[in-house]
Amino acid sequence: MKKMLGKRAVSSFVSLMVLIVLVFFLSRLTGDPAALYLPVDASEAMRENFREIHGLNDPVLVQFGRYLSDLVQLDFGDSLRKARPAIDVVLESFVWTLQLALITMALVTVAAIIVGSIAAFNVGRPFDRFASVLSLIGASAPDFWIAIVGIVLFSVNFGWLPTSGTGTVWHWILPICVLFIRPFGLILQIVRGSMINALGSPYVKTARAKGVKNRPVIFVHTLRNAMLPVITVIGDQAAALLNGAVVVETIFGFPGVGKLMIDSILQRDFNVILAAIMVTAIAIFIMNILIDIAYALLDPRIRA
Amino acid sequence: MKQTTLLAGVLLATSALSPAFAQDSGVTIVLGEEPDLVEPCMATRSNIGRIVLGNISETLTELDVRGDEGLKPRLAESWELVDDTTWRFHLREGVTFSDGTAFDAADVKHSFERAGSDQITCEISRYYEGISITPSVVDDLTIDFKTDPAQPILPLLMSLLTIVPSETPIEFTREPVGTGPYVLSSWEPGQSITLERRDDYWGAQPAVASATYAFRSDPSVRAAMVQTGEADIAPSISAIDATTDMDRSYPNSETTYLRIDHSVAPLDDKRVREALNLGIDREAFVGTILADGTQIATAINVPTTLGWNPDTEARAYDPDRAKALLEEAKADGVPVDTEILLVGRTANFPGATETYEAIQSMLSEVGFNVRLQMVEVAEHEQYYSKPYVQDQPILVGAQHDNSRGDPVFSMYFKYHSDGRQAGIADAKADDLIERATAATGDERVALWSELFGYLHDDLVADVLLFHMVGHARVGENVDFTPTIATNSQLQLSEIGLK
Amino acid sequence: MSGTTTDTTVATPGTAPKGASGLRRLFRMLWADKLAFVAILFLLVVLLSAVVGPMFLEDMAAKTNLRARNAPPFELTRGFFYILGGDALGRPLLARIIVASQNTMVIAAGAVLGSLVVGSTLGLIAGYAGRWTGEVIMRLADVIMSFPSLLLAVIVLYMLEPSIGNLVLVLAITRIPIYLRTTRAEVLEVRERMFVQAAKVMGASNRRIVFKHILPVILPTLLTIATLDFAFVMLAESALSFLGIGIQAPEITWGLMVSQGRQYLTNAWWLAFWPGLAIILTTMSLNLLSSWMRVALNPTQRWRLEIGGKKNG
Amino acid sequence: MADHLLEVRDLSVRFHTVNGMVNAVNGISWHLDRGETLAILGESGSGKSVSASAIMNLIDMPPGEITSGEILFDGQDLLKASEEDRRRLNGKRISMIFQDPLGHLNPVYPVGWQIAETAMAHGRSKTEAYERALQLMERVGIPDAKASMGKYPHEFSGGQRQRLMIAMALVLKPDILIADEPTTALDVTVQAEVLSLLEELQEETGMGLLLITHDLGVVAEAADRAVVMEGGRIVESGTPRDLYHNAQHPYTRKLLAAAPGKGEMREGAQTSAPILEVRDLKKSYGVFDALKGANFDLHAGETLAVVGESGSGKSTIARLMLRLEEASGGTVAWKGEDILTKSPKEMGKLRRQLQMVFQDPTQSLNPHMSVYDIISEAWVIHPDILPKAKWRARVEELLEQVGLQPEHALRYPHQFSGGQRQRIAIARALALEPDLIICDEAVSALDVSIQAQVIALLGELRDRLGIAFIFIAHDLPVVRDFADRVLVMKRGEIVEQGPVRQIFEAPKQGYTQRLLAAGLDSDPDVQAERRHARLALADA
Repeated sequence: MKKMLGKRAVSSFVSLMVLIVLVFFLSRLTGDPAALYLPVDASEAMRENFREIHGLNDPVLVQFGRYLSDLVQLDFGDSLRKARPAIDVVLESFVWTLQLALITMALVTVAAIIVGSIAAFNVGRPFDRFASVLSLIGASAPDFWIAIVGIVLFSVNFGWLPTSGTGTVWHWILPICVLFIRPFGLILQIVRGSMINALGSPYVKTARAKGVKNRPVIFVHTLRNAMLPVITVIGDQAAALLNGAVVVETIFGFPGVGKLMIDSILQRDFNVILAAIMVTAIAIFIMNILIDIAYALLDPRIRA
Repeated sequence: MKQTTLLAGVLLATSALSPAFAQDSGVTIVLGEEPDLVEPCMATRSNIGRIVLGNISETLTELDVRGDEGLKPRLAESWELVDDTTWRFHLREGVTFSDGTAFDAADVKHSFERAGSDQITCEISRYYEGISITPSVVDDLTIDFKTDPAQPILPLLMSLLTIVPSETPIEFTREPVGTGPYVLSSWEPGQSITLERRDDYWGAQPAVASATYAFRSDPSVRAAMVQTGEADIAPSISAIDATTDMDRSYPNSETTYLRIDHSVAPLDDKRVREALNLGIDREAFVGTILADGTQIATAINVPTTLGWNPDTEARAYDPDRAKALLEEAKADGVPVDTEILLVGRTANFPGATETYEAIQSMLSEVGFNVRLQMVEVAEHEQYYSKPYVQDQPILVGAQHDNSRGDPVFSMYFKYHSDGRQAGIADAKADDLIERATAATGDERVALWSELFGYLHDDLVADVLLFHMVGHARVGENVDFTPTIATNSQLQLSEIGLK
Repeated sequence: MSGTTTDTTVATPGTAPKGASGLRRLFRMLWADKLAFVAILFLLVVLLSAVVGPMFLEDMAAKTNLRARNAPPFELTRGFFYILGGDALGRPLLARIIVASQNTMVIAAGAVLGSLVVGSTLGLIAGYAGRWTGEVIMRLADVIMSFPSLLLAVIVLYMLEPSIGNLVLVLAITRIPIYLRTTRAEVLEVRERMFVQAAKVMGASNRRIVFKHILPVILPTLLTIATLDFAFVMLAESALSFLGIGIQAPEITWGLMVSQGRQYLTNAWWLAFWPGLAIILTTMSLNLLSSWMRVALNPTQRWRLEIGGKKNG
Repeated sequence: MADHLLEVRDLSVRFHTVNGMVNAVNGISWHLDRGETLAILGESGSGKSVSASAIMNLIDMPPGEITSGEILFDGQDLLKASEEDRRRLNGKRISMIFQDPLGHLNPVYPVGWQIAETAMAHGRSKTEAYERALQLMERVGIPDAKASMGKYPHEFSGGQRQRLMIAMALVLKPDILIADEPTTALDVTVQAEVLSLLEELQEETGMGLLLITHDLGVVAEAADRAVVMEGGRIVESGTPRDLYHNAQHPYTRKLLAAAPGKGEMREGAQTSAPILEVRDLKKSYGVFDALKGANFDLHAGETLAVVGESGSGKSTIARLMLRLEEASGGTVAWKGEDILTKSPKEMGKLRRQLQMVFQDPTQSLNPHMSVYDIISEAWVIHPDILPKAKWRARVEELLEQVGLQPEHALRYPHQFSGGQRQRIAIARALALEPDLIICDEAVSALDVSIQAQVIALLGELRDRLGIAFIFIAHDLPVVRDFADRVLVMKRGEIVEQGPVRQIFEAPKQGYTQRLLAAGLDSDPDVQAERRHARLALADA
């Protein structure tokens, strides 16, 4: 296990480095930040001055060297636009994303497991059909569409929930609901399939031959085995959420890293882009390790 | 991670569902985009200006946007021309900054020098480009600005210079200090900015005690927030959503037009340009895709601008004439069938895409071969500013904002042959611009007026479209009337409480 | 060793040879699952409109008519194609949805096909070639997966130009890792199966083993993923349009129509609703198709469909 | 009649399958008493396990359906009892163990807990359940039982896992234990041990034992009475001795005749020089030595059997010779040339001379290819063997040669039975016209009657085509009838080799003797002798 983690760390580090190099050079091909930062009627002298201040006039390789040497001292550079350390900006918003992702995934996991297990136990019956169709519809609708309809319905028409923003627990409900839908549908299907498989496996037969009751058969014998494939999918979905839920964050004015990333991309705020990518990549890496650990906890065969 | 504790706490604490942040005489204003900085010298950026201008920071002079008083005193009580090239400003006495220091001429000098410094990139310095301006302190409350060449509109320019204390370092600040009636009290990045009323403000105490700014990029969410009482003012919402009696429309000083690069055929032919103008049914847009109240433009500046020419008349929709002109040009060997690229910017204004689609459709109708391409802001900039892409004739749809009252801020950039977005290179236009810039009084008015007429009627410089209107949604608890300046500033002192 | 199967699954006697009756058999299996049958019918309609729709309706879908601006649905006074209403420029929504289906399908199919081909090829190589090659390819997948797709979209669409082809490129690249990882994992399992060993013993070349023996086994899994991905790509394209970096007018896709129509949600809901419904129905149909395929392509599950439509899923 | 502990009367069960309704069992009746062992003997598809599943309420409905009959336990009809009542019986009064104990143990829970769970499911306290679990684990002979309680199924050997299953079934001292093919996947020596254990436990508790098996040897060894099933019906019943000596039904007779190990042993005469010389062949995986230096020869047309228990390294030899894995050392000289040093290209050409038939024909035939494609693939790979025009005819010829019909060429593997599939695999090997065919447990997955047919086919091919065979098997009787020479392997080493008669009649090594003694014979009398021999060896 330790050896595997070590290997994982090394390979993730390599991937991260490649990623940084790619992003650094490719993003600099997408236009001059000066043109975006300054108003259209700014003079060439002002632009030149801007580039000079931010070191954008140096050859890209020199810029990269400078970036790397700062990076080893954990200096991620300053945001071009916000005149603050990029890492501060990123961490600030990442905290929001992290909470949003964790809460959402926790809810999704619990709900999908319960509903999926029940559906698997009632294959082909109305409950199963209903759960499948509902999750399908939810997962097929564009999320910005759901988000806006949600605001119009629940905030404007019914006045139950605040439209957007942060502040109280009520503010979290709509964004979480919108984020919930897609991973829920997906994980529900995986849980269902996996449970159906596990319910047909020989050890379930053994348990029934032992006289074990239905509930422990499902939730003790089957579920733990059925969770193994599910965990991987949960990991993938959580990773996607950690990368930021751009659409939801944009609509609900949620200060997460997804919105930060798209804004920095559109404004060519390179340091923030890079810092955001590194922070999320590391978070995803840590999450993958947690997934591996969960895997090993669930399945003794992997622990060896 | 304080949010987690908050989450737990809120379950116990929250009883009111609707968080109508109505502390006493506080207002919430929802804006489209969070400012990157709250830096006084960047106040010409609308997202910063709406928070800073007139609230945190003040300027020496101020343009009256509600009446027609023109330039009014603010931190300067009066000003005069000492000689041809020297302006003298007499400063208000007894003004203090929010950090407690007193306001004097040295602050003005520092503010001006700071804005122009090459160590930071303050946006407002662009208005002083190409003129040498030297401030010199006469006494604590008097300051001279010596300019070369003469700068007749220096007092107007001073309405853009935000004054900061002389201690302010020459780097971007996140804690602005100004003389205005409000002070920045908190900034939660990504969530809100809050201003508190100062007790020691020199002027009349505004009614609003504190203002919270929230940021939502989706216009319908902004509108919904005012509707549900989560916010009091949404200064810009989409015309589509502006259907309630809470909504006010206002001319927002933006002018949309299609910039023509005259150097590429067939757009170098005046008949072709005229056909472009005649082929668009501008009337059809008003009240449909664009809001009621949208004006058809004959100049790039709004009618309240100095020297705006009332004699130029918009070209009426005349598809037959347009077709005829094209035929004529074609007969003379002008390659009118060449594909013309129409570049529009996505989300430039509400209904932008539909507008450009309709224009494309109308131009195709009269026989142009137009391809529409909607692009994001960075790419748009590539088309809009020099050096131009020249491998095919291009029309760049753009929006220009000038609420400063004088066309000088527009004319040089858009029509002088050295202007970064100029589509023309015309000696007469260059000459008119240069002369008008140096002129004062009636002469200035006359020269601008001549230029406006020349551009529209003789050169057919571009396809002018509309003076746009904006929409604000104002909650029932506050009293606020948006003006032409609402695009760039939103003085809390103009908000009344009910 | 009567086997790991139960005594009841009697070895299938050699009936029903393949060939001409294959199609009929397929149809019977489809008929057995009514939902899947309807789904396929719907997909065929979509496909048909994608192929021939633009030919007939292109002009109608592009012609602005401000008098019919935001015309409400279910009124036939303006003609049949206004049955779903008109958009902000008064263009008939039905015609636009039909015309837009072409771009939508081209983008989704292009992206899915591209990522499927590239991803599974790389996955085959990674799974069958040596450890180092495999390792490098997997790291590449990691990099792609952590590369923000929005940044990729901006880079590609900026450096090249915003066109359908380039959008397909962007979407295809971002989906490659899915196929790559699945293919590799499957190959690692399938390459150990007996019939692969048997082919090796006969002296079959690596290429033959990969394409003749391994690929057909993992293809059903890949196709299942592809159908689901098709839906995912449509939604991703729609989200890109929403963020302003996807396909832009005057091109039309369903995603773009939803994105443009969303600002009218409160006063002309039909602008965003119909194209949204088209997306939902297509996605659902693909989902149903894929769960049907999972059964139909699996010889040990197929009987569920062949004994008649009592059960599915 | 009414006094039997368990009685099945006129039971009929049917299932929905691909081919419509299939009657799995059709009006069968049998009974079992305390302290008695009843064997249900049958081949795959005979329905032998169905009545057990019905007793344990393990038939999924649908697709299953019990159409008639009753199952009387202590006079009560189980089929009319409530689900909950039946659950209370399971594990407490009637227990069941299965073939494949690895699959039937839950992989993610410690075995101690799994054993204790039987007791806990029936209301015993946790402490009591765990105490009982520990006792039973010691009783069934799990070494270091206390520590083993916390281990997981994958950490045990196959035999130990079956012992754990038995412990799990016996926690509550049930009246009846149903054992469904309990020893099928186990090595012969382990099989004997497990059967002995069951017998001992039966004596201790006086339970009734229902033994479901396909193996006549198991019946001869363990059963008091037996019923023979074919196609869902009971065709015959009686004591093992009656059945062996006085079988009435043709099917029973066919089964008995098919039992291997009865025929003449071959007297191979080696005349020519060896075509294969294996010297010091080694394979190690890290620190584990799977093969510790094998030396043997093979002559043209000769059949060499390699026998040994699982993990003895017998399959490793085959895989190394065919370069499916790379050897760690040694040489394999084929007609004088070392195979192990050939380049991939040379090896590819050489492969047509060396073919292999695998254990599981379901796995070794590509399910996506038709029989024609499977067989003709040989010629696609080696185009010089046969011009394409002759493929069709040759495929048909080969199919006939292995006892199939020419029209089978268009079908797919899943449309055949197991024995037919193995014939296809053999035809595929023959297509290359090899000089040597390695059969890796090629008949062990087949039913006895089918097994006999396939062996007969191989023997016929050997005689007609002069192909040499290396016949890898764990089943000694099969080897006895078929091989010229035998090579006995244990833990990566060849412990003994010699002509078949020498190995079977005068084994020198203790291991070989134990192996032979552990094998089960279908004649109850012979088997009784064997048992004595086995016990004697165990005591020694």
